[in-house]
Amino acid sequence: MARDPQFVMRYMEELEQLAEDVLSDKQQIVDLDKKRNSNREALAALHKKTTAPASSQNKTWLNFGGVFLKLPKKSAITMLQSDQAELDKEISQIRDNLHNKVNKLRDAQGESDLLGYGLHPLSKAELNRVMH
Amino acid sequence: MSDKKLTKEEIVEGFNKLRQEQRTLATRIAQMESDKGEHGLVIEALEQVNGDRKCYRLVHGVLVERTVKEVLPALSQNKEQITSYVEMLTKQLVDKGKALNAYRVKHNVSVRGENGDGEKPKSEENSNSKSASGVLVSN
Amino acid sequence: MGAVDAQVRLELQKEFDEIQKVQKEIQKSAELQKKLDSQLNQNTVVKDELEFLEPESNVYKLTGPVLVKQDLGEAKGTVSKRIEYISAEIKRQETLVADLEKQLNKHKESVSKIQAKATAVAH
Amino acid sequence: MEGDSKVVESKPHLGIPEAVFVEDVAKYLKEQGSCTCEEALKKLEENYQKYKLMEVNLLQKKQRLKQQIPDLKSSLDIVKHMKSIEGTDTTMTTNFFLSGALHAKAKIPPTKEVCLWLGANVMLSYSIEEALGVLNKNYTTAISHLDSVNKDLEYLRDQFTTTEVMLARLYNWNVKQRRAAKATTNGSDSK
Amino acid sequence: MAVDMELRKAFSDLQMKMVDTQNQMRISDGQINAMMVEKKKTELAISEVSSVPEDAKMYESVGRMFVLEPKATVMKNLEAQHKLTDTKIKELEAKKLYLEKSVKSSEENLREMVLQRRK
Amino acid sequence: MSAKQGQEINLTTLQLPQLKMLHDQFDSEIEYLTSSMQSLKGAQTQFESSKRCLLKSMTPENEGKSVLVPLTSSLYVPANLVDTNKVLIDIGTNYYVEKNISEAEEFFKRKSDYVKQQMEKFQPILQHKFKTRQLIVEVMQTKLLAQSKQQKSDQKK
Repeated sequence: MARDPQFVMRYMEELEQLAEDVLSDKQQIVDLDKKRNSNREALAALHKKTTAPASSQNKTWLNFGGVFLKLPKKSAITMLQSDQAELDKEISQIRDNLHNKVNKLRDAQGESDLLGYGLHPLSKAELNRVMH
Repeated sequence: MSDKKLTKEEIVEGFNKLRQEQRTLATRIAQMESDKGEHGLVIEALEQVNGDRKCYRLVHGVLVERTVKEVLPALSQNKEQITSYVEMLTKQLVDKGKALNAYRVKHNVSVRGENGDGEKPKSEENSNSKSASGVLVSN
Repeated sequence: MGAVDAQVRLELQKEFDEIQKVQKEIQKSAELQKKLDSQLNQNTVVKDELEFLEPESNVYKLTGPVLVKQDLGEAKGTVSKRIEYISAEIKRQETLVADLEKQLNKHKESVSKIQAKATAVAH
Repeated sequence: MEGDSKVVESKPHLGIPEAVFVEDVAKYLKEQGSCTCEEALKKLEENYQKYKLMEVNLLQKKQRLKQQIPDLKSSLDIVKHMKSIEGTDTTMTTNFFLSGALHAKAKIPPTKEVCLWLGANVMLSYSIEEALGVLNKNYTTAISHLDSVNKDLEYLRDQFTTTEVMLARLYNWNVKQRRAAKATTNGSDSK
Repeated sequence: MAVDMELRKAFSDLQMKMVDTQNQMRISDGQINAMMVEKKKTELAISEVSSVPEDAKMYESVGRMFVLEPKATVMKNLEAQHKLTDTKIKELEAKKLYLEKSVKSSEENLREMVLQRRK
Repeated sequence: MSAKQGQEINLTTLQLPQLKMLHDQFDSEIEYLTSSMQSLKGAQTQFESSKRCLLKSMTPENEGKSVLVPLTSSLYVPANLVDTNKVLIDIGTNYYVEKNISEAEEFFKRKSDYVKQQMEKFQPILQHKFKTRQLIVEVMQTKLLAQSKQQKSDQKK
């Protein structure tokens, strides 16, 4: 164990930072995806209602934070769709980045195995989450 | 009150009471400081716009429509009041700290895991906090 | 002696690991149950409110960011289903915990058995 | 974090001092100005408390931003919509949040004016265009602030780890040192 | 010995009652303080509103909404509020006075008990 | 609680560490109950203030009235109050119900009463826990005192 401990410390920190970064990105994707799903649900509900003859009004209540605005269905749909497009973009952006980060993490940890430090900067569960 | 007959519990109780008061003061100062900061931000924002612009001020549940140039002086005055209030509270906090130390020496109270003025930094650190209701974003 | 000692230690360690694992699972289930309980509570409150309403009342369900009008009967049905589901899930968790506790006791018994055996050998 | 180097980049984290890690405790003590181990421990302990304080402040800030961001986003969305109908004679109907679980209905006639709450009990009237600009700017600022707060928190967490390790090292070293001292005095006694 | 026990019990009961009353007094104090602050704020609002020109628009806050009201109405409501806090303060002070008396008589009783015990 | 007497006797037979554990357990229970009480109290105040808001603003006189309406917590616009004979109530789990004013008033009253009832149920339990904890502390103190006396006399020997 003649390695420079300072190097080990920094290395550990580096790994942890990378892993944390990856985890928080994943969380963000999950959150955004949740939002996308609820938007999708809303869009489905809006489309369903247009086919229903009973509700002939072509307006709907759309929620913005705490307030509901009565909007023509058309505008509501457009707004939701543009929101979806934005979410799609954001998610794929994070995903692309994440791919790189995971690769980097994998590299870094592979090295740690090679060097045989026996470090455990990540628990198994965390590793699984990171690596799928 | 003569304190020659104080029991151990009473000494500790008195000490904790003083500490609690000190803490309350520190929190209050932090609140006021953040209030002051908020005033500063708003004043800054208002100074950049036309004085004739419509501007509302809420006073105890009544929202009055005024103009920027009417509201600004009131705000500055308010800020000054807060400043002097903070000064007063800070003086009280210092006095409280002294009283606490005197009490500590007199009754030979030792505190675990903390040193003399461990409470102090709080009021300084909190100075840039701000309430979330407004639209302005603090640094 | 040393070999026996090591053997015993290994066995004990294994049991302890198992115990820890089971305890963690019990804790997890307890947390889940707490969450389910509050969900059940919330839905029951909503159900009660729906029962209070006149049949022609306007009921809306927030779907995503859209407020969609829903038939009172349908709303009652949905909430009842949720309650049913949550109750079933709570029951499932309860049996799971009971099972886990059985396992836990078994492991604890093993530990005392191993320890008893070890002291017997030592003497 | 770009994180393309194997060395921890010493980015300026707004006045958060970096915790140092040293292998050789004796050398460390010398670097600290030849203080006793107890003094060094106390100093580290103090630093640790300072980090804790910073963490509390940062967490508060984060909490505030996390509240503010969705609110700004909603405001932005609404004003965007108002912009899109500006100049038409569209009356907006709203069910607004009045109190607790209570929503009431109001009609918003065509308007060129919105009010933004600045804080300190002051609300300022804006044209829609202007409001859009202010909200947009504040929204981006808030998001980037949240980002930097998160980074600072991560950085702070590393300083915690380093300080904890150093505390443990110093503590152990101190114990060993004392034990050694005791052993030598005991040894000389028995001679 | 048995008498002593009884006395002790009575003593501690009385003490407990006193502590309870003192707590209530502290609560009353807090309420009075809060009301005083409220009153002060109302006074400030009254002076602020009366300094505003008659035709200035003003709103009363209801929940999170603001409702447009004429100045006269706002003033009337503020005055009513002011009066209300005043009566509340008076009520609370009367209550506090009563509690004070109760504490005093409890103290008196305790003292007597101690004296009796000494005999 | 019928076990009260029994508990009292039981306590003195316990060892100090056990008492400490029991004390801590009561501590956390009390903390939990107190915070529940606080949130209940908060809920009650909210229902009450919602009711007051409702009665103050949702009146026929206020129909069409000029207001500044909150669209978010920081965005207000000039608007007119309409349909003051009914409101939309959030009854939980994403369900909203339209109610007329008296129905809404009843709703808030019902909620507030329910919460009050809950608090009344908790209050004696909390009180009892306080008392028991106090008892535990007393027993602990007596034990500690006895222990230190014992030690002193041991030292004298």
